[in-house]
Amino acid sequence: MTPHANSALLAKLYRSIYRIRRVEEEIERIYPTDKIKSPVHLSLGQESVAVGVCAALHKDDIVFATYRGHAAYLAKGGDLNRMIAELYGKATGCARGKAGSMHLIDRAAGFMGTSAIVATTIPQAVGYAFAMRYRKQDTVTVVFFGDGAVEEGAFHESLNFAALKQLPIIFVCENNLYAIHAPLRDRLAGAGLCARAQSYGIPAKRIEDGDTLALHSEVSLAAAEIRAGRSGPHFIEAMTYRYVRHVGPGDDLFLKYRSQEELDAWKAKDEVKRLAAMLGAPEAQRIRDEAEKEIAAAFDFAEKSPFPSPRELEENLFHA
Amino acid sequence: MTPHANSALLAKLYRSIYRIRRVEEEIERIYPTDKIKSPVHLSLGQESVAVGVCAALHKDDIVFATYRGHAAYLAKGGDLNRMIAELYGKATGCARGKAGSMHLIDRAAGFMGTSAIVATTIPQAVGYAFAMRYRKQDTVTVVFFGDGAVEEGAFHESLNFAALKQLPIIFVCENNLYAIHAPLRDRLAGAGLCARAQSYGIPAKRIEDGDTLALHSEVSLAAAEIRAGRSGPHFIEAMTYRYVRHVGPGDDLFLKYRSQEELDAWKAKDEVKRLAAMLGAPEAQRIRDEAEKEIAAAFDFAEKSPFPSPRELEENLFHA
Amino acid sequence: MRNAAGEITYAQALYEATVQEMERDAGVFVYGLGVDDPIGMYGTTLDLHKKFGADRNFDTPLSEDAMTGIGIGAALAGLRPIHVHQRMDFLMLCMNQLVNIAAKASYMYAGQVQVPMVVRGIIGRSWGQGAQHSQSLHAFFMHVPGLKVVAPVTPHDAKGCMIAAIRDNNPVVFMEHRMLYNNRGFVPPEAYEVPFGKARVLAEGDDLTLVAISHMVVEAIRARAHLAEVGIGVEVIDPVSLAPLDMDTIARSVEKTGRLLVVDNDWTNCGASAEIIAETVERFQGKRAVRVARLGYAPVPCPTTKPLENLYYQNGRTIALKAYDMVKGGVGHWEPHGEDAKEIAEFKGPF
Amino acid sequence: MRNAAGEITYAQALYEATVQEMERDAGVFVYGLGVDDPIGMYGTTLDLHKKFGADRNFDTPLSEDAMTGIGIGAALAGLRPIHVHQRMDFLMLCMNQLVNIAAKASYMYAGQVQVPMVVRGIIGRSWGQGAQHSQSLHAFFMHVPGLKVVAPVTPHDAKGCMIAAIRDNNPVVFMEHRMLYNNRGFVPPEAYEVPFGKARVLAEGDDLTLVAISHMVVEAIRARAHLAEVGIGVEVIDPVSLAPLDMDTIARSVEKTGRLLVVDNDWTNCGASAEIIAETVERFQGKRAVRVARLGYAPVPCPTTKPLENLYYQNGRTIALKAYDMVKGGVGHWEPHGEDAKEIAEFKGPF
Ligand SMILES: Cc1ncc(C[n+]2csc(CCOP(=O)(O)OP(=O)(O)O)c2C)c(N)n1
Ligand SMILES: Cc1ncc(C[n+]2csc(CCOP(=O)(O)OP(=O)(O)O)c2C)c(N)n1
Ligand SMILES: [Mg+2]
Ligand SMILES: [Mg+2]
Repeated sequence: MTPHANSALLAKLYRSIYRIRRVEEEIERIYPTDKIKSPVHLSLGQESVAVGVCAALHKDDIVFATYRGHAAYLAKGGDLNRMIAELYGKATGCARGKAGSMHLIDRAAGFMGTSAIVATTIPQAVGYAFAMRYRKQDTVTVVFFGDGAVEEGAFHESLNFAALKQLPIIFVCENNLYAIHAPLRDRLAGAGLCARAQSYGIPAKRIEDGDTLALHSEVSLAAAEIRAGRSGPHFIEAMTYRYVRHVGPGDDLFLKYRSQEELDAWKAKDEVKRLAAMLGAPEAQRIRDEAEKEIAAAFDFAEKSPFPSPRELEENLFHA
Repeated sequence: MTPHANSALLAKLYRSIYRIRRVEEEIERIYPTDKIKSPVHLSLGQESVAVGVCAALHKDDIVFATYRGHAAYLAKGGDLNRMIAELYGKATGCARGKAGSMHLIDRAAGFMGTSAIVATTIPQAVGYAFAMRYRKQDTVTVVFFGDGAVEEGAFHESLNFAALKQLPIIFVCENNLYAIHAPLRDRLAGAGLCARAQSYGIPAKRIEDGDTLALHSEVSLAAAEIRAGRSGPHFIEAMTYRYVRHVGPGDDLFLKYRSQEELDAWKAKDEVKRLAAMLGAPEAQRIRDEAEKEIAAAFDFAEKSPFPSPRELEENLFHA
Repeated sequence: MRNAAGEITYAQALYEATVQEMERDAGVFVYGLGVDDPIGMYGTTLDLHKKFGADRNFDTPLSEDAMTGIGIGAALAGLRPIHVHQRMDFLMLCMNQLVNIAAKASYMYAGQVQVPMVVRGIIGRSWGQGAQHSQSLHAFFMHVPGLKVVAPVTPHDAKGCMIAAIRDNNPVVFMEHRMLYNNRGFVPPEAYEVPFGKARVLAEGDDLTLVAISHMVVEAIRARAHLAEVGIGVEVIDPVSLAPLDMDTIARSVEKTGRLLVVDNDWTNCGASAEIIAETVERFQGKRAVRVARLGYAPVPCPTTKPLENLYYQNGRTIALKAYDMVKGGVGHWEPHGEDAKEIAEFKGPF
Repeated sequence: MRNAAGEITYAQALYEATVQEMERDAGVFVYGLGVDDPIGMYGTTLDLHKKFGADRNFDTPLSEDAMTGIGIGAALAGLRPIHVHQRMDFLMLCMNQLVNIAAKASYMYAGQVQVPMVVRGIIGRSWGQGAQHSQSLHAFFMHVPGLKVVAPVTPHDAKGCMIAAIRDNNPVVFMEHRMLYNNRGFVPPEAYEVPFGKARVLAEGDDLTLVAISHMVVEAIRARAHLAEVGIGVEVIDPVSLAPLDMDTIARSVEKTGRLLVVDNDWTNCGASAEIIAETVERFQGKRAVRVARLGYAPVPCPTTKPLENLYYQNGRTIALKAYDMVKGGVGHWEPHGEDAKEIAEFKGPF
């Protein structure tokens, strides 16, 4: 536990993490109704990574993420109504229903999008960071990706370039130990993820147990160094765990690629509960009540919104 | 200088390196006649890497290389007549004139080919090594590539897989300090090439000064370990230097991307001269005389060979 | 697996072909993301590692580019790799090895090497697969000499093409549409090859030749039923293999009908439908006036929301309407009714 | 640079366009392997880093895949990257980012983002470039909605298209043929745009419409001269932009000539030539009988040896013979004589 955690920060983090947890749970609940006609890759269990990291960023910092992007979108300040509407395929969605859960975006919040092809947003984030440096801005780009993305060549090419040019970017690897059903040890040779980044001279740090506060303070430090022009890229390996299946809601222990014990051990250190306990009951309850209202309203908004009209099919291919 | 170098080995190495040096020089000499209608990426200055490595291999070991592949082809035992004929575009060429200098092959010699797209033979070599392990052979695959190839994602993906499966392969990076005109320091962040390989848990060693004997003994050891089933992949960074332009014959100092001093320093430690000196005059002269005859005959063979017939244009696309 | 009629599903047919070839030839192995996981690629590779050992059915890192090259290298060494991709879209990471190496190795080395490799790509559709999980892109592979491309539609052809692909000494891109996996059909239990370059006339008719690719064959058959109600006879052709492409069978049919409609499971621009139309008119010009048309994906990326996704794809009705127009010369109005595709609307995974 | 007639080379035209746009817009930058080296990409990017700083013209690691994504990211941030590739063949490493991201971002995000990026690809030819250094592959980019594709042939169009490409708010694949670099032509010194989607009628004629792509335009003009000797009038059309494609201009010409020959600098199967033929016949069917044909690379990888390389490509004579056949209906024999291409035989680098 970080000693510097003050209560305002705690409240902010709890608000963020509770909201995401409950949004994901609501999606799970609604999913069997088929109103969400889209694959959803839920962040249940992994919320703390996005929460800890994004709470340390400024509004005009930029985030890129993956198909498992609900948490990062919300943590960075993405509009909740438009996210749920997007899942429902509605015209009020953040991409007017054209993109679904796997491709969220909210430019106003600095959330620049996600991709369903593993590792593809990593170079884009590096390019965005390049543009920041080009324009001499003191903003930072953060890119979230899974442990599987590290196996793609694009990861290496991106890190090499970011390090060469000392770009303002923080690479955040959400290491949830699996790529779909494949454990990391079957996919990755050598000394681990941080060693990869270090071979490019990029400072790398592993944060255990999905520790929200540790992530927050690590990213705060890294971002401050970057903004001050004292460092180039940073790499963070955030240990975390997915509670439900790779895609879609519900348990997958019956597939036997992971164990009940492993899951239980991670649930025992659940960050939503931990932050609630640190914050104290009355404040936490107030935050929960607020969130519940907002979430209910968002699903209601989505339900009541119209579908896009047929003429939208061929719109937006090109910009004038 | 390695203490174990015996005179038979020295003679073998000198025969190999002198022959390659002279073949490259002859290509340089002939080139302005336009008989070779093909880009040639000469190995002049870099011969010792192929020579030291290949001399440590068995005939049924397999080598993959790059467009700068004359030295590796010859060092592994590739047919000289068919190589020169290939450069001349003749039907007696090792690929019947269809492939040119950039794509040499000699299956009988275990030389499995090269590619003009940087880094592309690296995964193929890993796949070949996979097949050796699959069949429980005690052979080894070697893949040569330049320092530039390390920047391609395919390099990383290949090393990761080779290390994961502990495949019988030796990665030999010919670090000639440049990719065309770009110095390595402008392209590669971090602690150097060996660190890259080590991050996959692959033992890596850098050999300075193009030292033929050191390369020979290093590869001998690595190959023995692999054959004995005691190790997976090895990585060797062979420091070397290109005497002439990236492509085509002749000097390129006027382009000013590298200096006369740098070139002179490398020429001062030329391995062809060094091995000759170690071997002693009479033996060296005998080897030179033999090589000259063979080379003259090869160019003669190429000159006299016919071009492929027009009907070959559409042959060999598919195998029945 | 088989029911009383000797039927199995498309997915089971792929599994059966793979097992039989792995039993026959110790050099055949299957690899790719997820092939040895508890889902086993929709059952098509389920537990093959238990049957044949972990060397012959193994998961890989997420490294499509190198893993393609590794398959090529293994094939150069004489093995017979089958590389499986959960989506065709991921093949965009493999283009360098497929286009620059696999397609060229035999020719470039004057036949001294061969690359007997099968690249299985699954086409996603429905349930919000969206822009990056629904592409087919077979036009790319057809464009490049040195690759073979097949897109079997029936369980029978799935098995026979898979066996032929594995035995083929050249790189074969093997396209599977996820919406076909649960279709059942009679499949002989023994091993057999469906030869490449032979199209199938699935149904005869005199008024219009309807060539359909991959899953669009299912919709073409629906369209034929619609059109039968108004007395229009449609000949439905499934090319089965796209490279080589059996233009003779298509031309023979067009000779009879004088009309050719090609429906692709892909965009039309520089697509398979352009190729088939161009080749057909080159053959018939000066001999016979033929009417031709193409249908395919809407010329945009695939949207996720259902109302737009429905418009993005062709279906029995849109095909029937186009065919009606071609036969009636644009005169008259008609609204086909009856059953629409159910498998699309009902699909809910696995993904 | 300019001679008395105001002429500069194709390479100089590209350089001039780039400099003018870099001066106009501080967001324009040029990157790619070798762009700041002493050769400066055949002079097209020579010393731009000295003029505009190292941020705006820089070499990269050999990392085509990520460097494409990095360009996309910079474009998403509002910059205007120009990514240069010494060979189109290397674009096979960029397909994932180009096809799955660049082409789709605007649509997928309902127009909220744009990717104003230029991808310059140079087509290699001659002097044993061989299988992996001679491909064009524009059919791939034409196939995928969301990309623009241009292939200017004259110095004038090279400059105007480059300026238009840089100003375009969408990803543009910009194809340059190495054999055009030394061609000279009049180029206005000021900045101007050549609009995409407008084909050029380079020469008029009544007997046959000859559409040629990229360097094949040069050969088409040679073919026209051959055919003029036997009284056959050829209308030569350069589409300039391949996506969007100006089918109206082509159709107008075919309306007049009744014959269409498309010569591509690529394979024909699912190629630009298939598309142009298919679209043309779809338009004319029932209205007018037209004769059509396609020519392109031989359907194999490019061999290096000169005698086979010569057969691999189309040239003024092979095009003229095909056109002659189409006009004369295959009757009679003719052997075109006269000058052949010299730039090919004489080319000796730089590579
Ligand atoms: C390039 C690519 N290859 C394969 C897939 C299929 N796929 C989707 S998610 C996934 C696992 C990714 O694991 P990881 O990066 O650890 O992220 P996680 O899902 O665990 O958050 C795979 C293999 C894909 N989408 N893209
Ligand atoms: C994928 C790819 N990108 C770019 C090129 C162009 N190119 C040819 S050789 C070369 C430099 C390679 O340098 P290195 O790997 O160090 O080998 P060297 O030529 O020094 O032996 C480049 C960039 C290419 N052939 N392939
Ligand atoms: Mg993971
Ligand atoms: Mg080098």
